[in-house]
Amino acid sequence: MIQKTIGEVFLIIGGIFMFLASLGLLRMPDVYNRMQTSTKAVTLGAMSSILGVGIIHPAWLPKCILIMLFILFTNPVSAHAIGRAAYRTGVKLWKGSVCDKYGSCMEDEDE
Amino acid sequence: MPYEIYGLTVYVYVGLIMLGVLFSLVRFVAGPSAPDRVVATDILTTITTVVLVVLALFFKRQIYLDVALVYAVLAFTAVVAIARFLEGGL
Amino acid sequence: MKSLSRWLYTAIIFFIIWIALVGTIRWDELVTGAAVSIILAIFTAHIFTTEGLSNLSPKKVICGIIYFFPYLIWQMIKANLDVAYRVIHPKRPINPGIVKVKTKMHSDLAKTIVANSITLTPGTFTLDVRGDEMYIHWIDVKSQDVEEASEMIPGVFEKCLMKFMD
Amino acid sequence: MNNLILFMGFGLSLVLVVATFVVWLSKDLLVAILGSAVVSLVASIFFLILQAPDVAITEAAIGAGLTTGILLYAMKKAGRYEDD
Repeated sequence: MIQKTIGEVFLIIGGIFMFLASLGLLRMPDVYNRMQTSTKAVTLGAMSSILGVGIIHPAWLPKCILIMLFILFTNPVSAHAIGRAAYRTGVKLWKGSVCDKYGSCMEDEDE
Repeated sequence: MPYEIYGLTVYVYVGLIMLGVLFSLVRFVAGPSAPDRVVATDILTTITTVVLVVLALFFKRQIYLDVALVYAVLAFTAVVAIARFLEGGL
Repeated sequence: MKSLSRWLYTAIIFFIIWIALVGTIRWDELVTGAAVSIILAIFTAHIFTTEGLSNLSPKKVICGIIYFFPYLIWQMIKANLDVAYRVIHPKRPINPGIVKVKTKMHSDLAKTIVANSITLTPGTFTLDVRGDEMYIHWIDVKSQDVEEASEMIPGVFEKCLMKFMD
Repeated sequence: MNNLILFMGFGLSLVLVVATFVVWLSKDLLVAILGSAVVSLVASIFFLILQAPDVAITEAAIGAGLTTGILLYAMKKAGRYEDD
């Protein structure tokens, strides 16, 4: 019983973080800020939910941990790939941005 | 009955996930540039993996976890392939 | 010698993944897994790793699991509370920008770990890595100076990683 | 619990329909490929709800991995934007 309660708490935490990730996707002004909020929150939300399922059914825990590790390793890599692709296709930073050190580096490469 | 009722928690949880899917869908339709849509697809992919795991919980069958595992690996390659294409490296 | 070490390392990693995927330990499955992972390792070792067996030394593995992993999880929880604050706040308190930092790590594996950890921790995410320079999008820029930013963003993890890597 | 799965089915079928409309109406073929990836992702969940995990695995593998790769390859040969 107590074990199911702990699992449900993990599930709810994961659900809230995934909801916040999508809210950030909707509210933030440019691609980079969207990626900031959504990648982090969705990674922890997904891991927390899957851990909750693993706690409710302890026999499934090894496979759940494997899925969690896959998500933990692959999500930052895909975020990094999308971010670099966005910069190279010429998506501008938000107008309130403070500095952009990456642009000069790209110009050096072109010459 | 192949599944078991866990009370209010599961209803709240599914509601939150469905709102998340809906917001990502809005960003997918409205996104001004292609990278926005790729980000939305990435988020939808991760949420789909979680939904597959939670469906395994609802139906109480361990074989459903394998679908989530296959999905987690392959959808990642799809997103990275599209990102590499946008970058011009593919 | 180097190539043998790389091949063995790849085969061991594939074999561990096989066991985790199959889930049961029976001798026929173990033999099949060993055969498959050895054959796959022959073809993929040269793109899978450059370091070889030295990545698998007990010190690195044990320190990584006991020392670095809980720290990473704790940083992720902090990052998510930060994200929650920024998303829910009606005025969107953001101050973004791309900064350049330098990392002290040398091997590719350590650089990958640092870059991925930066992506998962509060307010930063890695756009590109070139040599020992990293370009980082920071949601709340506190310093544009390279040295100071290097101390604030990757320095946190490097202090932790330096003790058992490189 | 049946109600719950029904509710989930309604929400996901909305996603399916909207993604199909995006594929149909978009002039940018890359967006159409992304839309087809989303369609296959939701179809995989539907096969799981209909209790066919083997079909769901096949849909996940072919829809997410293979189709995207082949369509990207074709798009590289054919050009990204559709002419009117």
